[in-house]
Amino acid sequence: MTSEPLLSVRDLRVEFSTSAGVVTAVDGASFDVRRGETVALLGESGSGKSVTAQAMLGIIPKPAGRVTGGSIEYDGRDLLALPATATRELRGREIAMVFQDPLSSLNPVFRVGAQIGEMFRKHRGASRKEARAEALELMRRVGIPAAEKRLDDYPHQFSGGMRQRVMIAMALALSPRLLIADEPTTALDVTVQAQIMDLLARLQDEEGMSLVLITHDLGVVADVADRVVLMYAGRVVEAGPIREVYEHSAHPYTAGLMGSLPAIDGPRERLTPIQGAPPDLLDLPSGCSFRPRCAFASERCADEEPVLLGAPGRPAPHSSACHHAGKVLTDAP
Amino acid sequence: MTSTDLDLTTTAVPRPATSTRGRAGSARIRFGLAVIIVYVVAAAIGPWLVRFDPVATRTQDRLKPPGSRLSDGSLAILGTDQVGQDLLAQMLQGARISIAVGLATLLLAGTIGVTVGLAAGYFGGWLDSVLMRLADIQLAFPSILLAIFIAALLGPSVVNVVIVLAVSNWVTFARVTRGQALTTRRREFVDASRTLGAGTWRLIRRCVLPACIAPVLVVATVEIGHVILAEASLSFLGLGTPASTPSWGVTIANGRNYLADAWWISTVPGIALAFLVVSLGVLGDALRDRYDPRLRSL
Amino acid sequence: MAAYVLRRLFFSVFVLWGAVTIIFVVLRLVPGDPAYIMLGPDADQAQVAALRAQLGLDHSLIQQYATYLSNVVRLDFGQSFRLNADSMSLVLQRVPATVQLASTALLVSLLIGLPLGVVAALRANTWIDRGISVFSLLGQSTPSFWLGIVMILLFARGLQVLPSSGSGSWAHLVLPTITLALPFLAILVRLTRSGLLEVVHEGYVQTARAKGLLESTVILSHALRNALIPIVTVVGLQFGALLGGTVIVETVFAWPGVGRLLIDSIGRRDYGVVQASILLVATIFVGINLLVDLIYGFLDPRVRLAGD
Amino acid sequence: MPPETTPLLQVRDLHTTFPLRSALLRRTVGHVQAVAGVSFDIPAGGTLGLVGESGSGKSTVARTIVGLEKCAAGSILFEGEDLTSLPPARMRQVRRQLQMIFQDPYASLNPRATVEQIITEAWEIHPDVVPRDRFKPEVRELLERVGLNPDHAARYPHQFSGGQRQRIGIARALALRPKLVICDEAVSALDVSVQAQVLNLLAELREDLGLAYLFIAHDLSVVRHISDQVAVMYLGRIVETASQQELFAEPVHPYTQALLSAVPDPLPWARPPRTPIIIGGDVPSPADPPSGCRFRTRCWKAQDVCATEDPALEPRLGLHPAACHFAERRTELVVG
Repeated sequence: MTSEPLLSVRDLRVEFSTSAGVVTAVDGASFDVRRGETVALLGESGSGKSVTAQAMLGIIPKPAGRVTGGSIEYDGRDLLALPATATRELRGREIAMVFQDPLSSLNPVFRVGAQIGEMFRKHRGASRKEARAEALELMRRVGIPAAEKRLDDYPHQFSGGMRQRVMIAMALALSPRLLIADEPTTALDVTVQAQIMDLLARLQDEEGMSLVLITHDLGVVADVADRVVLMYAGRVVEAGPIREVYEHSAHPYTAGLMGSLPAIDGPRERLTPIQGAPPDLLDLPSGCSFRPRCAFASERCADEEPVLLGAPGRPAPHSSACHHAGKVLTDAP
Repeated sequence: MTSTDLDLTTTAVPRPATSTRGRAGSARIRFGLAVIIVYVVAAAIGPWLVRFDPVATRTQDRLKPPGSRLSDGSLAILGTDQVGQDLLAQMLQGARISIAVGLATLLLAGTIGVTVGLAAGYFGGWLDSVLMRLADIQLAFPSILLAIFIAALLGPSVVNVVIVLAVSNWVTFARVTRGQALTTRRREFVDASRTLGAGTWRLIRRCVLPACIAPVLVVATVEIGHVILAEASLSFLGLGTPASTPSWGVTIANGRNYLADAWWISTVPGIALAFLVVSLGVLGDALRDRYDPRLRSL
Repeated sequence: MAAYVLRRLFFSVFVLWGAVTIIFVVLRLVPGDPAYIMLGPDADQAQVAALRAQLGLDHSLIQQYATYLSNVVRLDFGQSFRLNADSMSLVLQRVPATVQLASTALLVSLLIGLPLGVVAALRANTWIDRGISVFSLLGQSTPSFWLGIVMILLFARGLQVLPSSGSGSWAHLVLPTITLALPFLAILVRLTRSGLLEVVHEGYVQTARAKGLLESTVILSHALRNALIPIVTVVGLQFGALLGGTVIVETVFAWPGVGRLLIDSIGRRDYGVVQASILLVATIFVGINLLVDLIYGFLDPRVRLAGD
Repeated sequence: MPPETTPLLQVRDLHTTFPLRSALLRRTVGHVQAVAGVSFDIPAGGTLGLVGESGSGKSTVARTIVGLEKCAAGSILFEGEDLTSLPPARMRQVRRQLQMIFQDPYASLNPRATVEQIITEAWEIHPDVVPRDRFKPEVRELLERVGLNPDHAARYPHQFSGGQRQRIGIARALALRPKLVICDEAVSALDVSVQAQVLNLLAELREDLGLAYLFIAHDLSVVRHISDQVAVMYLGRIVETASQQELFAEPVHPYTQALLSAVPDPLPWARPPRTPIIIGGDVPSPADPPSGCRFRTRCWKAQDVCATEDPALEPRLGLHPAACHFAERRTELVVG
């Protein structure tokens, strides 16, 4: 793993116009994705994690959403400053994406072979026959049984897990250097989730690509991610190597999430949930957005928005956006 | 779990920032309502102000252009027709007929349609199959042809027009109500009421029917324009209202024979008709955008 | 696919049977003696008796229905007393003119309506979209008989560039086609616009963008194909309104088609011809809808493969 | 369980089927066995966790017990009375002691009713529970009980967050003072932080009101957290059932083992590395289940006998009941 980042998001701001007013879905998020590494982008509803992914790919739904600030540097070029044709060229070729719901993400009226093959036809100018052969090869690689027969099937004829494999095959078609997977297993059953996570990890290993896993589930990424970036109300609240962050949480939100999870083993204890409800983006509190749900909140948290700083007393890449990070670290069990 | 993330993007997209425009389509709703109120008021009190006598003929005042002075010294703002009738008076009378026919048809078609739709959508099974096949047959039969056929047999009269148009319009109400009843019946809150022990009647009254009101009102607004147009078409063909109660369609048909000498007889009522239908369309669209965007295909 | 075609064919036959039955029921439901109504007040007793015998009115209702059905199957709608010819052949003579008018109007609507709808959706909420929407609303709200008259006033009497009535040349076809096409075209524009707007937020359109496809490919290949699916059904149903519209347009422009024959026959109380015309138009409509269903099945594999 | 106490709920050989209609004439051409012979007991105050993936029939079990689906065969005994054969009037009396909390906090509340109307509907249907003049104070009490502001009774569901809505759903279920509450994926639609709040509330209510739960979920950690007994379902059948401690410590059915192995672990570093069991394929269609053992198509231990002989759900290896010919103890899956 080289330390040179492949993708570098700096102070990203994305706004959406809704019927109720303008919402800042991403509010100054910054993080890096290095070559060949797996980064988990973690957050609950309204954290802005999916919008961040859309911004990275340049597919923020227009005209409601727009990037209002910051930069997304990919391989030395700022994606936000490039002309639309240039970013379109990068999509699929360099940066690919897998979405949460494979049924709605595949076009219901085209055969899956054609949908995968379209990548080769449109980007590489391959013939119908070549594209078909490539699609078949990819379907085999992602573990779709009887791939020759299934090439001409439609998405509705596949099971949820197989559909997600088709999505992955499509994303991998042009060997991208960065794969973004937005909740790739949320719509799937546990046993199928295990298959898909296993497949993603294997493919990443083979391709040597960088992987951004967007999820709300702390457990799903623990085995595969190198680093984790936690988002809350459009901001990055904590980031660092995943084991370091999980075991030594330096932000009360991360600590709260860990305390909310029922364990699969050990003694059953009363859960220690986070108080209150996820943030209403239309009505965010002043200062730290997490303040109303936080046991550590002080006056300073209302006046001053905390910035992402190195977690006190922890090794370097671990950072937290909390005025009371030190106290959070010492108070944790 | 990411639904809020997705909601944010999907619900936000169809419209631009509405913060400057208030709630969806309120300007259009105000416009539509205003025009319709003017028509209704004109239809209600107009015939009292400008007397209309269907059997009067004044040959000396035939085919006078708009703005003419008539033999009795009155001003014919919109001119006169082939028998010397004041066109404005005739049109005010026509407005009354069009609106009355429209409302009566809607009431009849709506009652039948909502009842059938509720029964089909809520109870489902063979009842749904039978009722909806019936609706399919009705739809597979061009409604204006059915109307022409029935009207031809029944002969021209206001009541017959209402019956004919109601027969050809109930299906829309039935389909929309059925669709809504079907989706509502499957919602978890209906299941919740059932687990509390609520009976069928209570479920329909408390859960299903209230959910149908908004879409039915939207459909009614859109449909009333269609009904008024259909009434005018039938009357134009001589199959609608009789000559003694001249609706706009009758007046336009009468003017056809005098196009060379008196263009106004056919054109002016047509403009009045089109403007009313446009306003109803604007209102219907705005209501649909606000209350039920799923009905766009109507 | 075979099961699907069979299903739709079965339904078409069912609908035709329903249409025939509706005509029978309506004829019998109308108060008074059908023979008397059909012949009119000035018919003599012998004529009435003859028609009563022909219709089998002396028999039970079920027998009457059976007779009626067998007559319909043999395309026998009796003689037209007024025109002294077989009712069905009278109607068939008029079919080509109506088909010519309706198909030209359909073609014009599709060629203009679909692209306008796509443009409106792509430029949603701009002045282009608003202009197209206003045009569509006007097209849907303008009574076609009135529009026909206004166009006669303008182009035939005023500018004198086009004939006002009759048939024969392409010039004769222009005004009736525009009049007939406008409401249909307006609906098409609106359906295409809303249908496309609905699907552009679907996941697969996002996927298509994420694949790095050209925006034109995203819209015309991925989005439009799906948007067309619901449009096709509604277009099929709205085609009935277009066929109904031929009655009005043919009357206004004295176009020698089935619609005008129908109105003339109603005036002459020539009910054999009336029934034959209505059933024929209904058959054309059912045929078109069968075609639409097949297109629907072609467009949507979920429907096509459901039976397999 | 000691034999002298009658369980609150006894489900015996429950079958629920859905008709399968042909496309051509919409005739019934077959049946999908969504639930194919399920039996279990829930004692008063106890909690049974029912786990399974989609298509396992776990939600259908719940819906059949509360009467939302028709029971095709078998019996549902509530305090000894069989719900499948009771006269309607008695049924209403019995059924009200059995309430349900639904999955979707958005779809399960009538958007056109206020919180007060949602809760009092139960008392309007059963007028003997709470007299009309006591409605307001009782609603306030219930709202407080589930951790909501009682002053919000006049608000509409859309004015609440997901977690708060689920609390309203709980209040509604409690309005008839039930003895058994069925939680059908009651926390799965909630954010993790909120899910924990609702789980704690459910645990409190069980303690304070002596409620029994049938807790249905696909998340094994959640089920483990709240249940006394656990039953694992696959394609309409229970494949393994045991006490919570035993099932998670010593699962013997391959499916349970695979499920446990697939549970995402937020702290994998805290325990010795484990070899994950990843089973291939998807759950087959319940319309056409495999012969013999229903899990055999995805099972790594399957042999010929599995296709011909349906394994009975009976105690295996001297432990708890499991439906597998080749039941095997595996303790390394979870460090207990």
